[in-house]
Amino acid sequence: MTTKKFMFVNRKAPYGTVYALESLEVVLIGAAFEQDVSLAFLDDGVYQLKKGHQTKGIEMKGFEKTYGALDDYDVNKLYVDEESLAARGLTADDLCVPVEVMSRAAIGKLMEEQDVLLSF
Amino acid sequence: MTTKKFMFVNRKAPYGTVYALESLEVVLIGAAFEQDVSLAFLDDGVYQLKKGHQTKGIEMKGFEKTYGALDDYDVNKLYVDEESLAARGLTADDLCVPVEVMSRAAIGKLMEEQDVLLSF
Amino acid sequence: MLNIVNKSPLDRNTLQTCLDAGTGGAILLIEDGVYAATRGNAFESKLKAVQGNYKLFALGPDLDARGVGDRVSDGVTVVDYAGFVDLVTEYKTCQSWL
Amino acid sequence: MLNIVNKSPLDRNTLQTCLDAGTGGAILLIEDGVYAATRGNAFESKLKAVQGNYKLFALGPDLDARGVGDRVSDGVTVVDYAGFVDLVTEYKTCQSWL
Amino acid sequence: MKLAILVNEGPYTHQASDSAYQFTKAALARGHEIFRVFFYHDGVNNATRLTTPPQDDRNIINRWSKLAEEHKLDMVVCVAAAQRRGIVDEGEAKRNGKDATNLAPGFRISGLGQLIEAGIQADRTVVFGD
Amino acid sequence: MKLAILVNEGPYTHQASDSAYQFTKAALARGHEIFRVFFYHDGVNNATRLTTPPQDDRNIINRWSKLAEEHKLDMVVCVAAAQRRGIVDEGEAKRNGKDATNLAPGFRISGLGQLIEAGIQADRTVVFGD
Repeated sequence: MTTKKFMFVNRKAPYGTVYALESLEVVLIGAAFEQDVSLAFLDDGVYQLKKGHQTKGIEMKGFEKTYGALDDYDVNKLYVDEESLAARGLTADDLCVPVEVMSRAAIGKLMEEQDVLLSF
Repeated sequence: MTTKKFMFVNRKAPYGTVYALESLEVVLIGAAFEQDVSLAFLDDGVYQLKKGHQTKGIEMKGFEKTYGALDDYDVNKLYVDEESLAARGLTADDLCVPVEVMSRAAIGKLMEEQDVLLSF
Repeated sequence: MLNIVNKSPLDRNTLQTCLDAGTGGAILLIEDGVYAATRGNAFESKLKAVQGNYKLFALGPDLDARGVGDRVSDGVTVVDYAGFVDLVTEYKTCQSWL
Repeated sequence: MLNIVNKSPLDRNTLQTCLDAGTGGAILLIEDGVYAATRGNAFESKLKAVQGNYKLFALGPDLDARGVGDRVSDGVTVVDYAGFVDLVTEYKTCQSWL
Repeated sequence: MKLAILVNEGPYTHQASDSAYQFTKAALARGHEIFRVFFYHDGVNNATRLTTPPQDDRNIINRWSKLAEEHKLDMVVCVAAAQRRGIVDEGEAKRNGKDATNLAPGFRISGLGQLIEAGIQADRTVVFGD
Repeated sequence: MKLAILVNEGPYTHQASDSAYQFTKAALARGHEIFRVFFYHDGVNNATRLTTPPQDDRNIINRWSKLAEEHKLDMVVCVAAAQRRGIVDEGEAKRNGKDATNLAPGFRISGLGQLIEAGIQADRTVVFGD
């Protein structure tokens, strides 16, 4: 089968809407297709990776652990926009998984190299 | 029946989402209850009143005329935020119905006088 | 009155418009709105600037879900759903800024 | 690449982030995104500033629906749905900035 | 105190329905009366009995149905919004020639007047939406 | 050229489904092949046959069904998203013990793999959402 470069672009906060969770479901399914997969997190999307989700009080299923499991699926290209982090008072240390922090322009360059861009 | 002050707060552009249309449907039904009704338009909500909607190309039902019909239902307190108009390059002359243009703070004062605030 | 804001201040203009309207009373941040009440957020100074005009609240369960329960800005009171109910009854009206 | 933006620039940060990413190529404004292409809009100058980096397009049917078909900013090309399709095929990839 | 609740978004997609549920439950626990919960816009999608969410997640629809049963809540789905989105009870199915229904227990379909009436009768109206 | 379309929002609430429909129609008119239209998130709500929109408005669901019939479109509804939101065909009804179905003609329910496959097979993937 053809190998294509897929990027999943995440710009929305978790729990307020379902997009972050349902985006992860696509990523996990996509991993079985052995494509070249990466995830980009910009704007409020960086909040998805903030560690320490405790969802008991809102009675929703937490999905922080799923980010940690991505590596088991050989999904390990996680790019995080540093401007988005800074504007939210966050650093890489606040995130639940190892990521590559880079400038918005650098993420833009990676976007240009993709074959398929799915945004959530 | 008790008379209460109802304000419908509109902050969303028309057609991109259904909120503007469905908000109007509430206003029209509400008119039958003989309450003290007013409508506030802020942010992209002011675009709802921009005259000259031509929806043939997107095959949606246009509802510009409904704003003109509000007066027949004795709904004639339409408050429009002047800062929102200015930021969008619009003036009262660009709108499809007569409105009262006022400052954001003045609209805030009116909000404080309401009994029920429904936002769309 | 009670102003309820459920949007992140860095994604939407909702909270800014609420502040501009200047109704006074209280602001309760819920759902993605709670991010506005976190230390280091770019909107923090704007919220701090209006602390004399509003009582500021944020919903604890929403803060915790998002992993930011331990970085609530000074001057913001954390409430649970029962506290949310009490705020609604305490103020004459409430507005959800959608 | 083709950047597709469907949000009003005064309501959300979507278009700003798209510009910051600086992919080059083209930007197509659709749905509520078309407001960014209207004269007098507070975002107009930011769009003007990047005209050297992007080809700028706006969807005509969406402009007309909103009553702003007669106030499109200079430098923005109006296309119909067929033109939208042509842009998608012309660029190697497209991204919808949701 | 008498409270009215307006839910403007569907289940799972936005948190609005979750927040409205938690608020309603807390208000009942505080001894308040819920005059009505009104479902509008995509909020009508909270009233379908056909959902099967993942077993490790909450069941938003059943949760509302159960709360309604326990507290005799009046949960009203806007008929116009329901018609646009395909939420149907027996009466609507007959009227509009539909071959199936999907309304969940505890919900009833009625007009927008019920929302205005709730606003008039309740001491507070709280809106949950996007 | 071979195109894949992803629709992330339901009918009427957001314009996404309208835009996707107009785009798909225009692409077909231009002679392109539509490899697949995939419905995800609230997009699955485009696949209910139970809607009755106002007579002076467009019927979004029937419009998709008709386009699919005319052009033999493959319109796929994500099963996980459909289960959360109550979109059900005969097989799903049996599997999950539901007493009704609501899937409209021209749609089929399948897995997320169909979306990835569409991305691989198509020359372009276009996303319509909120």
